[in-house]
This record gives sequence, C-alpha cells and structure tokens, in this order.
Amino acid sequence: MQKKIKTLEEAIAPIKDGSVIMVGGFMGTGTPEILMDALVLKGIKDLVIICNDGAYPKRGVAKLIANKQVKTLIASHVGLNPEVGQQMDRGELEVILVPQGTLAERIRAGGTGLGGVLTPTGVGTIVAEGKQVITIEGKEYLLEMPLKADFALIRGSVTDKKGNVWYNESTRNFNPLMAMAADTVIVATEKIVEVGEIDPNNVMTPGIFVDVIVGGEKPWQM
Amino acid sequence: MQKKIKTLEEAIAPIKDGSVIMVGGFMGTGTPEILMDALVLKGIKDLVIICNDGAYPKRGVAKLIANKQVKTLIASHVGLNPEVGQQMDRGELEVILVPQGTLAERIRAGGTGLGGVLTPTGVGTIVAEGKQVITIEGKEYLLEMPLKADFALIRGSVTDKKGNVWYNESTRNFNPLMAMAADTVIVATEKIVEVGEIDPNNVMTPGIFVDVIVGGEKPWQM
Amino acid sequence: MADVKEMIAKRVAKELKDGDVVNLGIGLPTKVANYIPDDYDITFQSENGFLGLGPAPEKGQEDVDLINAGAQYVTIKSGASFFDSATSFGIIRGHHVDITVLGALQVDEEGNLANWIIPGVMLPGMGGAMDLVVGAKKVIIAMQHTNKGKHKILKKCTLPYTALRVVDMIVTEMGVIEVTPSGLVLTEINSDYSIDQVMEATEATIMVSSKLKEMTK
Amino acid sequence: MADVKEMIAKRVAKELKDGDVVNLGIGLPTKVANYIPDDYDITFQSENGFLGLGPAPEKGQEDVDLINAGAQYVTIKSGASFFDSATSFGIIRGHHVDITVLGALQVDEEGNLANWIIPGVMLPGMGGAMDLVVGAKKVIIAMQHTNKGKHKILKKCTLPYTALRVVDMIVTEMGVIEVTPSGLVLTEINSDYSIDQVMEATEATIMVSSKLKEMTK
Repeated sequence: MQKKIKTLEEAIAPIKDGSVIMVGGFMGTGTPEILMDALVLKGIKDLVIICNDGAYPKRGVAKLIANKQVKTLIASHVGLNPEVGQQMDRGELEVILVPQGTLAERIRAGGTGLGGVLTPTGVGTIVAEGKQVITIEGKEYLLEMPLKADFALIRGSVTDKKGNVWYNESTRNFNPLMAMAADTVIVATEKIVEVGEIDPNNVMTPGIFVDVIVGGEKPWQM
Repeated sequence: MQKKIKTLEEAIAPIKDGSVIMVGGFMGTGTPEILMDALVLKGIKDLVIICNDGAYPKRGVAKLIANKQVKTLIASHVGLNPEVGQQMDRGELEVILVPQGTLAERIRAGGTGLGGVLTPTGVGTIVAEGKQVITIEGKEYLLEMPLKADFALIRGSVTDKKGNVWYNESTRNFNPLMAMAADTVIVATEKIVEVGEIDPNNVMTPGIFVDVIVGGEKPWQM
Repeated sequence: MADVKEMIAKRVAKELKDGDVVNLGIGLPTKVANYIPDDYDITFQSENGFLGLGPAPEKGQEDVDLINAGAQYVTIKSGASFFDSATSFGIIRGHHVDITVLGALQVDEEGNLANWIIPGVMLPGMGGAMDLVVGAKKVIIAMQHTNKGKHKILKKCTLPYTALRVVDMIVTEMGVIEVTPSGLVLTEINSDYSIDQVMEATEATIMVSSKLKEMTK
Repeated sequence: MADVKEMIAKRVAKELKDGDVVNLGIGLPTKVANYIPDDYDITFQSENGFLGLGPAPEKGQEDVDLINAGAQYVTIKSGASFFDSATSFGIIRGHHVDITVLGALQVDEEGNLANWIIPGVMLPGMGGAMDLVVGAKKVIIAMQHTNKGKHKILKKCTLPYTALRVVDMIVTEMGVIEVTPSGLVLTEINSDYSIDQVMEATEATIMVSSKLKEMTK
C-alpha cells in the first residue's frame, strides 16, 4: 500500500503560485485550517480559490485573502469578510459569484465527467450573462459548465490510512464533491484510524480520491 | 408527527393501472420483494417500470414481468431474464435501454430539479438517436433528460419511524436516487427503529422523502 | 404595538402546515421558527447540509461542527440527517422544500425578486438565495414594508434580480400581499394602518381582496 | 498450451500497476484478478456500488446484500466503501477508474467497440459498458481472437457501437495489439502462432511493431 500520510510541509509542497485550489468548508466549518495556515506560511501567490464563501476574518480562506495570496475567488457568498470587498475595490482581487447550488453542481460535474448541467437557477439574472440558455418543454435553463482544480484541500473528521473519509455534521458540505474534482486531494483530518475502522457503508469519500493525509487538524476553537 | 408506517395493502393502494414506478435494486439486490409480491397479488396492469435491470426469473421486477403487468420497462440491462426478450418478440413489452450511468444521472436530475445533464456516454451510438448533441470545447455530449415517476418502491435495511433510511452494502444502488424522484415513495424495510437510532451523519435517504414505511422485508433467501 | 419583526414572523408562521419542510433565511425569517405550534412536526432545512435544524444551543454547549447557513451555532432535532452541498441543493432545486422565507430589497408586481446585490454598494453574493426561490414550492418574502419610507414593493425591480416570477406572498408589518397572475392582491391588513397608507407605502399597483381580513398581531 | 482464457487474463494482469483502480467486466475479464502480484494494492470497483471488491466467498458464507455487477455473491476487502449508483458512475465517467477490462463482439482499426447487441439475436442491454469505456483512463479488450474463425478485429465494426475511439489495447490468445493514432500495432505475439496466422485471423490492417516481443503465457 502506498503511504499517504505526510507532514504538512510535504503535503503542500506541490502547490505553487497560480495553482487552482478548491477549499472545502462553509463559513470555515469544514475547512482544513492547518492547510490554510501552512499556505500562509509558505506565502505562495496568485492563487485561484474555489470555495463556497469568503469565510470571516481569521478563519478558513479569509487567512489567504488577508495575506494577499488570492488572485481570483470563485464563491457564492463573500458578505461576512469585509476584506474581500476592500480588495475588490482596490482591484487586487477578482471575485466570481456563483449561486451555491450551481457551484455544488458544477464541482460535481467536474468530478463525475459530465459536460455540464442544466439548471433553472439564475435564469433572467446577471448570472445568465454569457451563458447558453436551453429551453426544454417551455422552461428555460442555464447550461452550467464543470469546475475542476489542481488541488482540493479537504477537512476530514475521521480518516483511515487508505484515505477513506468520514465528515462530522455540517463539516461535510463541499468536501466530498471537491475530493472528486481535483488532480491532487489533500485531507487534513482530526482523527486518523486504521483501515477498516470506518464502516464501509458510511465512508463519505472513498480512499481512491485521497492522495495525501495530514493529521493534526483540531476542532475549531471558538 | 404523521404516521408513515402502513400495511402492505394500504401502502400500495394508490398504485393503479398505468402507474409509472421506479423500483430500486440491482439484479434484485436492493429490490423490495414484498412490494413486488403485493403488486403481483393486486394484479394491476400496464405499468411503466424504471429499474436498473430486468432481474432474473422469480426475483424483483421479473415477478411483475412474468405476470404480464408491465407495458414498458426502462432499464440498462435485461439479459439475465429470458422472459423479457420473449415478451418483446411477441410485442407485449416495450423495452427502452439506457446506459446505466445515464439512467442513474437522469433519475438524479429528476429528483434534484436539473433540466438535464450532458454526458459523453452514448455519443455516436444508437443511444444518441433523437437526442440533442452539444459540443463543448470540441467534445461531444448527449443532452440527457430527467426521469421522474409516480411511485418509487425502495428497499431499506434500517428505517426509523420518520422515514430516515440506511441501506446495507450493495443494496443501496438506485434506491436513494429514486427516493428523490417520485411523487410517492414507499419503503419496504428489514428493520424499523426508533427515531434517533440511525446516526444523523449516516442517514442515506432523509425521512422527508419517504411517504410510507412497510415493515417485514426479509433478507433474500438464496 | 408588538415588535414589528416579531409580528411579521408570527404571521408568516401561520403559513406553515404540519409536516412541511421549511428553509428560513437569515435575520427576520429565522424568527418564524419561534411561532410554530408545539404539536406541529416541521422539518427545517439548513442549506449548508442538513434537515432537522433545531434551536440555538445554550451558551457553552456549542458544537463547533454544527452551524446553520448564517454561520451561527445551532442544534439538531431527533431524526435529523446530514448530507453534502450537492444533495442539499438537490433537495432545494428539486422542489422538496415546501416553503422558503426570505427577506428582500425589492419585490415587484410580477413576483420578481431582488435581494442579493446593490451594485457599487453591497456585493455579498447570492449564497443559496437564487436556488431557494427557484426551487421551493412556496416563496414568502418577510420584510418591513419600506426601507425607512423608501418603496420596496415596486412596479418593476430596479436592482438586479435574484429570480423572475418566484414570489408567492409578501408579509410586512402593514399586511399580507399575495402575488397572483393578475397582480398583487392585499389579502390582510394590519388594523393600525389604512388601505390608503398601504397604497402610499407601495409603488406597485395593489388590488384589495374582496375578502380582506385583519392581520393577526 | 495453458487454458486460453487464463493465458489472456494473465497477460492483461501485467497491465495493472500498484495502486490502480480497476473495473473488470463479467466472464473472462473477471479472471484477471487471479493474477495480481500479492504485494500490489489494486482496488477493484464493482459498478453496482462499491470499491474494494474481494474474491468469491466460501460456499455457505454468502452475504445476500453483497453482489457484484454480474449478480454473483462476493466479498469486500478491508478499506472498501459503498455508494449509490450515481456516485458509482460518477467515479467511472469522471476518469477515476484507471483500467477497465471488457470482452468484445467486435473491435476495429479506430478503436471503436461493439460489445452489447446483436440486432435480432441478442439484446441484453449495455448495462454499464458504455459508461465504462468512455470513462476509464485505459480500456483493455480481453477476448479470443476470433469467434470460431470469424473475424472480430475488423476494419470497421458492423454491429452497433458501444462507443467510438475508446479501445487502447486488445489482448487475445494470439498476441497483444495496441490501438494507436496510426492504427493497430501488434506489439506481442504468442510463439505458438506466426505473424501470418495473426494477420489471417484479423480483418483489420495490423502493423507489426519493430519491437515485437514474445507474449508471456
């Protein structure tokens, strides 16, 4: 069996300036904070970040944004992180807003080899600009295209040594979708267990998707 | 709380001649056999059955087919049930073949409000006949449309009284997808437990999808 | 007069039926949960990934893995279930949510909604709002009738749309307005206001229902 | 001569690398699993909904909830995981399966494949085959070179296609053929046959690799 458990430094070594990175989490819950901290320390720049939201100051992807490491943020919501608006106003950060359900579906399409999906969400709004509208049985849909990434940074609650992941409660969110849609998947996990300790029925991300496991992720300290 | 647990007879009462019915299971594994038996007993006809396959004689949907209750079968595989071919030859049964991954995705689209999905599967084959081909970045995809049904007949391994379902091993297959894509969802389950006994993290079909629970489904007797 | 927001929430709560699946937006809509009859089994969805949302935890009892879509610590009720974001929005887009209650910047005569952006001023992002209003079986807007006197119920929205022809009902401190194919219809009025006052506070044309009732407070 | 099917399976097995995710078709391809080196960690997928497919159980030890895509009772290995059919085919279509091994009725010079229907004779349905050959990173056809003397490797398939330009390699009892942009190339030959014999058993034009090797038996 290939050894997937690595140190933080080894794990993020292949991430470079300009990498396209999906980051799991919803307002930070389910975001691998130790990977965020390691990227801040590494200081690489011009990252394209795909994440549900801009989190809030000192949490999740907000750390990368505050450190001016993000060139483009693809997200559904950035309203609770004032730094995003400020950097946008100064022309330092490009933000591409995507409806949350469409973001989820685009990432899923990227991971599952679909060429796109038709969604009624966004028809007749700014979101439709530049997109193909397809009418089916008199109803309009937007053709939304897949999203993929170089890296997915995922937060597991329990991960076995083969990389099977189980997410607790609302930490799941985008994590299992992103784990399927990136070339390299790095899981920072709270608990590492032996193979077989997670009931195969309840595995949420199969180990074949996980390239690297990093231990030491902690419960969020309020 | 609404009472969802019903008798077999009550459960299938609303199913009529001509109903469109999704039936979970893969070669019978994961098919609610007690609902199949009850439908055979009831003897309603002209059913449109959406199921992964035609099963094999005396198992799953094969019981309905043998009893001449099925007008149309939408499936990915019918090769292990000779009765299907015979009824087709006699013009008694219409079979619409759909690639398995496309069948899964079309049912998912039906349940999740997508207008369709683009798949590379089937391009250049018989499956593409009559379908819109959409080219994206030089690659061709078929536009595949959602599938919905009047009823979904599902097999649960463990179901709580609110209708939260957990499926064991390879019985899961199409069941959770179909549970989202039908107007009325009937679960025949092996075990009925109190609400709260299934870990909320591991629920595979949320109770909001389940209209009726029937107990008494047994492990398949080889 | 009772607190305006509480009054609106209380009225919206009457729209919920036993067994409904409901998604409440952030802010005022969240208060609707406080006015559900005890014997009702309402399932609240949290679009970040679960069904069975419960009330806020006691201070010190927070579970850091369990937040709602407004990033607040919450609890779950017995019978809850967790899932990923694609499934969560599949539930929403697939018409499995009976009612969604949201605030609005503007609503217009066609039931068009603007509630996510003020160009040049506020760009928070649409979050799940666009999916919710397109997917939920019934869309209720719960808001104050005007923005400090400035009209919010318009002939035509001037802000960018969240979605077209999606609003079913508007509940404000002045009354209840239903969106019908022939336009907006005032069906209930708060007895503290006259019909003229409602009209004045509304740019859109409003018809008054022949069965106009008094709004409960 | 070793049993032909076993020989083919043994040769196909050499294409698998440690760590690969592999989906084996029903019949001959299933036998490939018997020839994996012990120290290899190969994950077999079963498209009816799991990763970590293991060998057949002892008689009497069958688990009725656990079948493979061929409806046979199987076991799982430690570290397995179960999922629904949409996820299963998401794994397949999303290029997460490294190798799929399937039988064929016909393969042609362009790597087109026909393996699911003989109109008027056999209409079993495509099952997961169309998704597998479109989605897997490498598609290996494992089959006997001819159908009792009738050509199966053709200039152009005459039966309805399973998919276009998807086959990467054909392994038969006569040798190994790779599908390249310039056509079919014989890269290995079973020493029991001459090149002429292979050509004769093949309707398609085959180029012979300058590095032609002897096929292991």
